[in-house]
Amino acid sequence: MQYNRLALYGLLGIAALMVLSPVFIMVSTSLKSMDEIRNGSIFTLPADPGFAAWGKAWFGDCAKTLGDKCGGLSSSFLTSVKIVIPALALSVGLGAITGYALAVWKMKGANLMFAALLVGMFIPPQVTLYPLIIMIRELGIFGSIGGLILVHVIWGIAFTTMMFRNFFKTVPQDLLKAARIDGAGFWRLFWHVMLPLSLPILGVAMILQFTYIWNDFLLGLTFGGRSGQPMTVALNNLVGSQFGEKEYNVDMAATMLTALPTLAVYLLSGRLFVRGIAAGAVKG
Amino acid sequence: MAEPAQGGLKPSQGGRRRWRPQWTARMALIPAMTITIVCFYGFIIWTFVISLTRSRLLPVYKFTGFDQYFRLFANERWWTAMQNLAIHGVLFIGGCMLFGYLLAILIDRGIKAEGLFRTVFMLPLSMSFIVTGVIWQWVMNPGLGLQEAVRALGWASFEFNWIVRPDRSIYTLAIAGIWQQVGLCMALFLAGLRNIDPNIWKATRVDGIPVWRVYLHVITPMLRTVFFTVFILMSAIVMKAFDLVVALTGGGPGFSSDLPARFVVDHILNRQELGLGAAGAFVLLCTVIAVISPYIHFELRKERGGRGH
Amino acid sequence: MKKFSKVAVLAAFMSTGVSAGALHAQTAEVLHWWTSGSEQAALAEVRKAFEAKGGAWVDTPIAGGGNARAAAVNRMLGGDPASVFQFSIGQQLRELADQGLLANVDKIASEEHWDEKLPPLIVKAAKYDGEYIAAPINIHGENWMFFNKAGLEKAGVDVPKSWSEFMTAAKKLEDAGIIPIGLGGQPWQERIMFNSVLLGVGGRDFYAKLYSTLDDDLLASDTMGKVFETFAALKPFVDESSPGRNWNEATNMVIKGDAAFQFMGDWAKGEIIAAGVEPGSTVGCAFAPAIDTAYIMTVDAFAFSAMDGEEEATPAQAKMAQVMLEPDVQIAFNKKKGSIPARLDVPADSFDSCAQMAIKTLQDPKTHLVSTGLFGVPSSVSGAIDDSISNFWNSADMSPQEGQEQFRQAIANAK
Amino acid sequence: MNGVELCNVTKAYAGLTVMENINLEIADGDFLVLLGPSGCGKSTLLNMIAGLEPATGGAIHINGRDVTDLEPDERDIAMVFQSYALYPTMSVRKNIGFGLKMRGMPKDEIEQKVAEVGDLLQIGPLLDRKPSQLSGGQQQRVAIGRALVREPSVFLFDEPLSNLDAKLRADMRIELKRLHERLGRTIVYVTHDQIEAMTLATRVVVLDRGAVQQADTPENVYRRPANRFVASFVGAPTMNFIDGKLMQSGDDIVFDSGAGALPLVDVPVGARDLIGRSLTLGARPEHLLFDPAGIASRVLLAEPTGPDQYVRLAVAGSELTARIGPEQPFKSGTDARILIDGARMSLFEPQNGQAITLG
Repeated sequence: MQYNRLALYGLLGIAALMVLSPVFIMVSTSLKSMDEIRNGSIFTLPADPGFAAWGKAWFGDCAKTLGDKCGGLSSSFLTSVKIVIPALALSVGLGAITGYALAVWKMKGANLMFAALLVGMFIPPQVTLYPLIIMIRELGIFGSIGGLILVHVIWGIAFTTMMFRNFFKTVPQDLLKAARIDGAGFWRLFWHVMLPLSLPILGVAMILQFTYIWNDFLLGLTFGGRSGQPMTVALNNLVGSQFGEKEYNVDMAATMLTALPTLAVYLLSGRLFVRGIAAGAVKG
Repeated sequence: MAEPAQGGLKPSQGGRRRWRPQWTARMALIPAMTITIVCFYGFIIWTFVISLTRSRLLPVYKFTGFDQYFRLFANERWWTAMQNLAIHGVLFIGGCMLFGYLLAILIDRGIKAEGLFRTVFMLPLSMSFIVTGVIWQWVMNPGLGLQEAVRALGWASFEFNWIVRPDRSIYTLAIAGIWQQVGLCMALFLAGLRNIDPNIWKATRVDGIPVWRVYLHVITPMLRTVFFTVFILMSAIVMKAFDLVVALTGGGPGFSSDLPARFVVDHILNRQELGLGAAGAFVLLCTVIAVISPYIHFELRKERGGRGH
Repeated sequence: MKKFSKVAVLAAFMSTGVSAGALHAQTAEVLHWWTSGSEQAALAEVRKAFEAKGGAWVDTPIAGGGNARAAAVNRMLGGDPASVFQFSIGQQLRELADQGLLANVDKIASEEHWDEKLPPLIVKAAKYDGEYIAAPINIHGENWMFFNKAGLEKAGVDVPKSWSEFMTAAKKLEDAGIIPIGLGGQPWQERIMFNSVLLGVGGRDFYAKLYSTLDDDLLASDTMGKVFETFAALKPFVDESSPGRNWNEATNMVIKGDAAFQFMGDWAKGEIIAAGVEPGSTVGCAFAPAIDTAYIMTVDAFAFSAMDGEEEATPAQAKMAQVMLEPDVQIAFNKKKGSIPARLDVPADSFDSCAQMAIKTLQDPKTHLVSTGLFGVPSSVSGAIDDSISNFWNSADMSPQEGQEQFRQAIANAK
Repeated sequence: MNGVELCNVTKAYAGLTVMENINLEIADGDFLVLLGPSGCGKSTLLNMIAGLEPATGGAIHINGRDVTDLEPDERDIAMVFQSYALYPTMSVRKNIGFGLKMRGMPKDEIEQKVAEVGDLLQIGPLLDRKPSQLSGGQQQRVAIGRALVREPSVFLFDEPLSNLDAKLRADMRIELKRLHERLGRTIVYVTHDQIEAMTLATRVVVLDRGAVQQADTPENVYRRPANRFVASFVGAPTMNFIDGKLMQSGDDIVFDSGAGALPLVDVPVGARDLIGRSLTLGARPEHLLFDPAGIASRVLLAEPTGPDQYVRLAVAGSELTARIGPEQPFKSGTDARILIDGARMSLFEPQNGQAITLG
């Protein structure tokens, strides 16, 4: 038994090490100087750790830029927040309502519609960029944060609807009947009974959608216009230059900085995440 | 009871009186329905229409029949990409399932510091595919990464150079992809394991069945739905795989690790081949529908059969 | 297709109506992919000059040429174009012009006599329907060969003048424990090396004829066969970590002496300078071995969106075009960028030795060559060329004959 | 009229008629139990009264009002579910008050009503707990409280006691009966448990395969089952059935099963008209009498239950169950003599199972 335990922890430890080592590389690289990176191995610890690269990634390097922006991530952090909050609320909210309507209010064709909607989960957004541009243009919101938010809602709704529909399908019918008899209509049943019930799955949907939206690059680049460029575009401007000289420590620091909000969400919500999934996503 | 277990709230017949909640429910579906029809299917149709034209940089509506499809099917890179999609799909989904399930089992064995391990395994989920690609490009680079590090430790013949080998590069996509998504799969499996009736464990303990057999023959079949959910979520990721290839291998060496989504985007945005790209996109979308329709069929049939309590 | 542009124009008008009115008449939004330090510093010179003339500059950097080009096109499509945008001149830009999405800067170009001051090949590429649709700001050379002098000395080799000399030198370098070629294994880098071989083996006329005609006979010719044989012979001189490597990592290998040669454009000088090395000192520059002297030019250029459907450049756009080609700006910009001026009439003496060599070479119009895309080849073809070269380079078991045949077919299929 | 009235109510799913022309009148203040096996349609019927499922045809009246097309909340009903269906995210207080809140009742009034119901059901101290912190019995009380607080004219109960253990079930039964007597409201109660039906109902409706088999008082349903189905469904252990003929044997009438003649005592006069006809005889276990004058039978098994014992007998080619007090234990394999209480027997047509009323 003792050996079994030892093997168990051994295996878990190895797995954890494998999962963590790339993250370790990012952090340690971001703390090194460029000379050390040019001459050393990526696995070594920084000889003289410093946060210069982090500062440069966050504030930019004003000496080297054109002036009105210093090219750091700080300028677009707020833009990202401005995009992610409404996009998250709308895509999750609409998914919750749609999933609820499809699961609870049996209507003719509800299953067909759900099936049709699911396809959206599998379409690579990049592949249908042009028609989307044309549509958003015709709506008159191209190049605005509003347009970008709509795009995120479009590409998020299939996933969120699926999460919520599958969860609401597991809610006992009696509960719905009781609420109907108590006089709750469509919205009040949703608001007072179903939404509070769905908190765990709401958490999971929010976390995953947050990750998708926060990490999006191409949609932000295309639809955000001049004012709506999210942090990932700024990140790309820092790290994605093809013909300029590379500063890997800044690249890594910038990457870490961009990932920090999502990282924090996962660190803080690990337990909630599993519980949320247990509550809905895997019940059948 | 005579009513099907899948009762739901049925609409009343007729409509003499006040506004009915069922009508509100229909109204509430309008946004989602609009998105589905206009964006998902409208875009697919648009893509098909464009694939019949000679559009290059911008959409033009000069039709050329199925020329673009002939060009597409004559294109070696397209076939490589499609073949890679199949390979990557099998490896990535299979790998996520296998490793996700194993990690979940290990964590479920009543260990200390469960929360720590769980968090660690879910950490990569917070990274974007771009970031994942960038990191793993480093790690797998033979001159910089793992190979060099192991050789520096004294194992001079150690080889891990898949990312630079055309015949192996596609596997590196799966490695990085699994690294990123294994946490989600683990969480799903863990949740499934937690939902299993503890009496099952008591029963198998009484029967003296070895633990591994219990997992293999008892628990795994019980987690069918979880496997299914994992399959669906991961196959959605495979179908959409784009960022990861761009960041990890750039489709290379050559185009040995290209995937259809990248092929399409490359041709539409960089190569003035909108028509050809659209043809590729349409084939890809058809593949998507072909792959997921059994799922949808299964899902809806399962519900028609009822899940009564 | 005119119908489409009207819609686009209308949409552009609607969505930018407010902001355009509010902005200064001399405002130009500049969308570009120059985000690295040296690139930004170079562009800042243009900005300074533009602002000194009363212009207002709105900066929209988007890293990565592909990303930036896509964003520029998408914003035009979406009806919210950037008034000035960096773009590659060539077929893609012509198509935008064809759709009526571009403004021309012909007026300022004729006032400033661009026709006489720019290399004729570039004049041709920057024009659509006889009018300038882009302002070429610089010339980069693609057939450079950078080398580590110490490494060459250690192996006892001179800078090779022909490809056979190169093979001999490479073997010696290998024996001395130095990687002969530091290559970034990405399709465009492999193509740059291929073009150097093509030029070196086939000569400048063959090169020009091949890419301007894409003639099937030339593609199937013995000369082409020899090009592929030579290119294939380079395979063993590259280290195994090459695939996927960024060009600047390869440059660093040369700087550090791990690798001896790199075939790369002159933007590599930026990386060399960043490492604290003067180009031409410990890291030397030469043209890639060739039977005759030529310079494969590639051009950074800016194009101008048709604002409110106007095909005539706005005052701000015209001013931008003018500023970009002013001799002082050309010098200041190109020194920082590592390229040479697009105008051949500006004094060369303040440039580094490599750039001076390039400027001197270009005085002879016979040496003028351009990169694949600038011959007016559609990007579908240049893309297929990249695919095909890269596939050949990375397929160990593909013979040069097979490579040549695949190259020929890829072009035929993409034409 | 007050109470509930169903006129020709029909239910079909996807064209398949599962219930046809149900007619029921439930008088104001009645405690009506819908009794039947799983799948008989009793829950469907209840759901139709509640408005949770639409009737395919026919009309439903509550207190004289046609409610066929009304939403559940417009029908002046309340419902208690087998699974309690408490809102898991709300406290007991909120659960009970939810229906009132939905109807826009002022907060302090809700508070007061909830408190009253809490006192009535003795759940006052639990009001601030969440349902998950309550025992099954407590949850059931809350569910009842949620229905009570609304003071509807009709209460609907859908197998409310099925999830409780035996003791609690018995207690709750008594409480429900008391509640009904105290409030005097109409109750429609669905169950498959005949004990609940017998103890609670003022009227029982036995349903099978979507049709009403019998609607009557509990006594009559037990004593005078309308057909063989009702006879067999009501009563435990179940009624004994024997196919055969009534025959004259001397002065007495016996029932001849073909393998033997069972003696009957106190046969009603009308039975003589049926002599010679093929019949099914139904005799409840307590109506098999041990009597030396009876027919010989063999004891197969005796099951003492405490107050009674059930004796399984092989007699005249059949196996019958008799019920007798515990005083005299029976042993398997011994002999016993039995006869049938003819005054309380039931007779059925063998073809359709309909009861034959003796004149």
